Amino acid sequence: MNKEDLSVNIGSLKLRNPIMLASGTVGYGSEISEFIDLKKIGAIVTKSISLKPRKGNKPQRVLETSAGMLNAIGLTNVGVEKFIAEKIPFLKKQDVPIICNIAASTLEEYVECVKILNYEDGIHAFEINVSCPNVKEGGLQFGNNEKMVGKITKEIRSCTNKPIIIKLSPNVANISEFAETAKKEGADAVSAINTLIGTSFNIKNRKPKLKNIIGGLSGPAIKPIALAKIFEIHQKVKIPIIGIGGIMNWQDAVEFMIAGASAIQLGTVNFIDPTAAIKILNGLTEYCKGNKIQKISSLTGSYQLD
Amino acid sequence: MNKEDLSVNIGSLKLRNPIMLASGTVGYGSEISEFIDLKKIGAIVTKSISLKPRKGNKPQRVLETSAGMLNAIGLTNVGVEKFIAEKIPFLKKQDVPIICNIAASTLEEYVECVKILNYEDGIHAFEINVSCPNVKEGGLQFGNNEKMVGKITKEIRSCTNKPIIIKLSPNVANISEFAETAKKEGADAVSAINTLIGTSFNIKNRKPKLKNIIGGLSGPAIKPIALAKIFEIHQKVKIPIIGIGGIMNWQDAVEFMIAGASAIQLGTVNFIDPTAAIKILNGLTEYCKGNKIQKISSLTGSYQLD
Amino acid sequence: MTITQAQIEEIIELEYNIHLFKVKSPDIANFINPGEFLNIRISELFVPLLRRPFSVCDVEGDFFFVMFNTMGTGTKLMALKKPGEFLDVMGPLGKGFKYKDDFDRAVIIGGGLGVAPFPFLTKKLKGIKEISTFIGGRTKSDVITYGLENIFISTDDGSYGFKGNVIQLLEKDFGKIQNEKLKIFACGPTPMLIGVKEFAEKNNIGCELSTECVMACGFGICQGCPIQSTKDEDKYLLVCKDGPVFNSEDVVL
Amino acid sequence: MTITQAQIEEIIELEYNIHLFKVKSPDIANFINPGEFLNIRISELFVPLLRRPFSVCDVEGDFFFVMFNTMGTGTKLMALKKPGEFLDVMGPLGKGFKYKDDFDRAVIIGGGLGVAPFPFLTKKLKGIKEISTFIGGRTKSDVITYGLENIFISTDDGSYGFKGNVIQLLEKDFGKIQNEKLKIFACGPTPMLIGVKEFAEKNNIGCELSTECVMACGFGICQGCPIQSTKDEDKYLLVCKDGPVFNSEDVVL
Ligand SMILES: Cc1cc2nc3c(=O)[nH]c(=O)nc-3n(C[C@H](O)[C@H](O)[C@H](O)COP(=O)(O)OP(=O)(O)OC[C@H]3O[C@@H](n4cnc5c(N)ncnc54)[C@H](O)[C@@H]3O)c2cc1C
Ligand SMILES: Cc1cc2nc3c(=O)[nH]c(=O)nc-3n(C[C@H](O)[C@H](O)[C@H](O)COP(=O)(O)OP(=O)(O)OC[C@H]3O[C@@H](n4cnc5c(N)ncnc54)[C@H](O)[C@@H]3O)c2cc1C
Ligand SMILES: Cc1cc2nc3c(=O)[nH]c(=O)nc-3n(C[C@H](O)[C@H](O)[C@H](O)COP(=O)(O)O)c2cc1C
Ligand SMILES: Cc1cc2nc3c(=O)[nH]c(=O)nc-3n(C[C@H](O)[C@H](O)[C@H](O)COP(=O)(O)O)c2cc1C
Ligand code: FES
Ligand code: FES
Repeated sequence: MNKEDLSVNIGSLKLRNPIMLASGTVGYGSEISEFIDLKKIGAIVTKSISLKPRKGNKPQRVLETSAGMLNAIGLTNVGVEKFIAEKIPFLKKQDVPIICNIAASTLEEYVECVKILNYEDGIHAFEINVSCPNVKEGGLQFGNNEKMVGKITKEIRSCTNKPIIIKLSPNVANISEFAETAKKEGADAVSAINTLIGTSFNIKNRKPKLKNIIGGLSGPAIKPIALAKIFEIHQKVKIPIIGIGGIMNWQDAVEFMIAGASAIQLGTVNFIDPTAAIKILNGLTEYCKGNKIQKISSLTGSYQLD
Repeated sequence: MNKEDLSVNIGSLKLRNPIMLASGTVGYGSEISEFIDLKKIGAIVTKSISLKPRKGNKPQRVLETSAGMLNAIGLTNVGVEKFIAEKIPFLKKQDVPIICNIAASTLEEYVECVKILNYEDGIHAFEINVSCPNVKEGGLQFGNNEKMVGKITKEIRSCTNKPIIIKLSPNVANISEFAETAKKEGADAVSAINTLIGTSFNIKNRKPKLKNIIGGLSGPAIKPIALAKIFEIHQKVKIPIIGIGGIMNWQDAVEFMIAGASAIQLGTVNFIDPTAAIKILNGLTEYCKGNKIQKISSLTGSYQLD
Repeated sequence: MTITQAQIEEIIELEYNIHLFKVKSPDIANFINPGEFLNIRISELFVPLLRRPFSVCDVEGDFFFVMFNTMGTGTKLMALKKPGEFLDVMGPLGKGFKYKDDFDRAVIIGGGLGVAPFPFLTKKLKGIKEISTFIGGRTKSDVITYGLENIFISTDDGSYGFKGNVIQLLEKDFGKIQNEKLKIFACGPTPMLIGVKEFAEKNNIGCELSTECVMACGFGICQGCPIQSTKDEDKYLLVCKDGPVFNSEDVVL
Repeated sequence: MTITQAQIEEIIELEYNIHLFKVKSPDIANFINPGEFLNIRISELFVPLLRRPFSVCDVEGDFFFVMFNTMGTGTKLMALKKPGEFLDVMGPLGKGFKYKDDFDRAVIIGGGLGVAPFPFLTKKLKGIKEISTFIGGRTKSDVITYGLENIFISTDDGSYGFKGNVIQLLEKDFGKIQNEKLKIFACGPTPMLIGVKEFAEKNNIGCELSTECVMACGFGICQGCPIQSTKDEDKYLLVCKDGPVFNSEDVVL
């Protein structure tokens, strides 16, 4: 009996399986490592890091909605320096591939971060967050500006040989054009999707429930939207896609791969069940076994449109 | 004791209360009239009508998702002629203001529809659907093209004095710019939002669950997104907004008004509880009473951002 | 057509995972006909979001019955209900069987849980018409005979009755009733209905099919449940309003 | 820190809408300290989506207790659970009370359901330290004295005990204990905690506050629960990891 091959390639990035933990939903890995053995998963994407530490937004920062949640964390992070000194060593010890997610307010800041982090051999790839809806400068503005996404990709490409993944904003009419631009400028892959812009008001005091007013919607509520975005990209652009958005179980993971994803990331589900990654890994293994799928990568984009 | 004033004005359109039934979720009113007294509600928006009858998409057309549903009806409708002959007379008898929603594949078709329907005194306003995600031509293409939305509005404005409401697509990065364009070209109001593009795949046969592949996401899942879109428009453009998207109860209705809506529409909830409009009406009345709100219109955009 | 909070009187487990609810509602029980259906809101919490359609299985005085098996979230949650709890029921919905036509013997054909509407139909026909009931399942535990009469059984795996599908069983036993004036009433998975339709046409027998379709509203306002009309290429009929029971000649499956 | 399926042994309704669950879990009961909390997944169906945090109310052998009132979807669904059912519990979480310091009398202050963590704290302190417990509510039915000792009561409407808020009550009775070495332990709505903090600072008494915050994860991975640090203007602490119990000098409320 042959063992199922769960490994996937995302450009030059090779992972033992397609399951990653999404940026901002696992911190820097230490807390979740109390629940799961990190070396079993495909990769961990670290919380968006910026050049300097960021304090983040005032509370209230999170809010549950129907089958989803809004967050307006505001890219709280320890900054590149402390990240290198304190966070990477722990993750290296766990023997889990690290994908370092970077957020910045200017083109120059992206470049500087990458230049510094490029020396870290623990970092397997960069995921570039051009799509965070929760900070005033940068983030979303970039993510909704195709030229800017192109520029950022190009500049980063010129200073690293590590795989570059551009994390796309779903808050646009034509996500595939952004993917095309990223590809053209040398990105190895795209991740889709980041959160959708949302808000909520307290009907008693008429204040926004989130101090930041708007936040990013994640969780099962956005799954159909994420699938449509991934499908759109897969139909139009030849670039590996990392699927994200409301994945809660192995069935969802399979659905994302069928829709076009080469790998997937788990976000909100980690909050509810930090062992989800392992359960999904087991589920995928059984699924491959049961359906005689020798290489899980054969699932990617295997939709049947007749 | 004074009675609460629930009436609202949407441009020149005056309604007895802010609760409307959304296009495509009440057909032409006859079935739902078995459950509620239509003359109690603010207005009914009829299923999108096109110049000629449309058969619509092949099944499967609907699908439940987490806290939402996808639909790919494909604008099934009886066409303008039969609409006038068979549907308007019934609605006029119910004494409910009719807002006629129009969908078309070309600019000319919009204009022709409006010209024909303009003579119908039963029709209180036109809602122009430039944002249906479920038909190949027209619909979404228009909705995601600002110039086209401007053109359509302008042309329609030139051939009717009835209020024009442009129903906006949420599948864009900058909905307020579309609202601005609609306003500039003479629209009386905008409705937001139509459904978000979504999809889903069957993991057994790898086929899209909807025959049309993509569909429109509605229901509670999209509520935070709808609120953010409405808030964005309200912040940037001075135009009455009709709020739509996942409203299930009176609390949601109040939240939409606080976020900027002058009136609201109920969609998916009609399928689950066709009496929802009346329950929400009663809820709003009690809310105004309890909070000593004399005119419900004072709620519109009354958010407190400190 | 009404929406009512109807109390569950009794729950019978017919087979593992197959439940029969006896529910009190004079508003429904006194007005519903065989083949019509109910649309049930399973939880106040909008989980599942939409109502779920179920055939009326039987009626006894002020009580109606629904028979169901657990498929997904909705039916799983429904299976957790206890006697005394209430169901939010919309109905009667749709068009049922025309069982008062001119025929001598009703040939009832059910596949799997497709037997659900037939106890009620059987009750209406009994003593008035002859009945032959053909039911098929994948295996023995799929075969539910509750409330049926004069039953012939087939299973795919041969674990109960004839080994084969229900159409093959029908072909086999057809000789015995061939000379009577027959009418077929069928409900089950679409492939079975296609077989039944062909059989009826070949043998020139009147035939009504109860079709299935994913629904959003169940009462004609969403256009979510189309089924192709044979008579008019440009037209879909609605399963929830024009059906779920159709004359087999009227629809393309 | 573990996730475990813990069986509900007993449910006690302390007041209308205020429930006390006795739940079996050696993994939690044997390791949890007063002031630490549990994050409970109320339904497998992801409704509500996120876990809900609850203080550990008490511990008895292999059992822990949680006390809660119904606020929204989550607590309403939790209130429908029956003995014998299981809860999906994550814990122990956060940092609890430092009750082994050098002091003679614990001044416990609870507002409304803010009393929840104190039966367990009381149990740990009893016989070792003196205890005075001040509890406040809007009205009589808010006042829960379960598991507490030497209780002074205030209600806003005067329906039970002193008429006024719990800080006023404290000021009033403070003379009697003023000369002892005190430490304050408080839990309740933020306005009350602000009052307690001021009171403690004014009177130079050591003080720990159990704070509340809407949480997404409860164990430090989402950054959803910040609270301003007094020591470092550029830093938020996390209620779920660095708290929920803080030295009142360490946080800005
Ligand atoms: C007119 C009508 C009468 C029916 N009568 C009965 C009955 O008497 N007893 C009974 O057990 N079932 C009956 N059904 C089917 C029943 O409605 C579905 O099993 C139920 O909706 C499944 O809900 P769920 O939430 O458990 O599953 P979901 O999670 O919604 O779906 C689980 C699986 O079932 C499929 N499914 C869902 N709804 C339907 C549907 N309407 N038709 C076909 N497949 C579907 C889905 O595609 C999916 O694969 C009837 C359906 C219709 C349209
Ligand atoms: C560390 C900690 C310990 C807690 N211990 C207890 C306890 O022992 N007993 C108890 O009854 N409750 C306790 N709570 C509060 C409890 O978590 C909330 O009441 C519960 O999450 C509400 O869930 P829900 O789904 O019923 O309400 P939701 O529908 O989520 O909310 C209803 C209302 O409660 C507010 N709310 C929700 N969560 C919180 C929160 N975490 N803090 C403050 N307000 C909130 C919401 O803003 C909303 O107005 C604790 C909270 C924390 C953070
Ligand atoms: C609390 C929270 C914080 C997040 N922070 C980041 C972040 O720092 N950088 C980033 O690229 N994405 C961030 N995300 C987005 C997630 O990585 C993911 O794209 C999104 O949540 C959708 O996936 P999900 O539905 O599985 O959660 C965050 C999401 C959440 C819920
Ligand atoms: C089944 C279905 C059919 C719809 N058909 C139309 C339509 O014909 N024209 C239109 O403008 N909007 C149509 N809509 C969109 C609704 O009017 C509404 O904008 C959307 O459903 C969001 O509101 P909700 O979340 O309350 O359902 C349809 C929605 C659904 C669910
Ligand atoms: S299910 Fe809505 S029209 Fe049939
Ligand atoms: S609740 Fe997630 S970090 Fe505290």
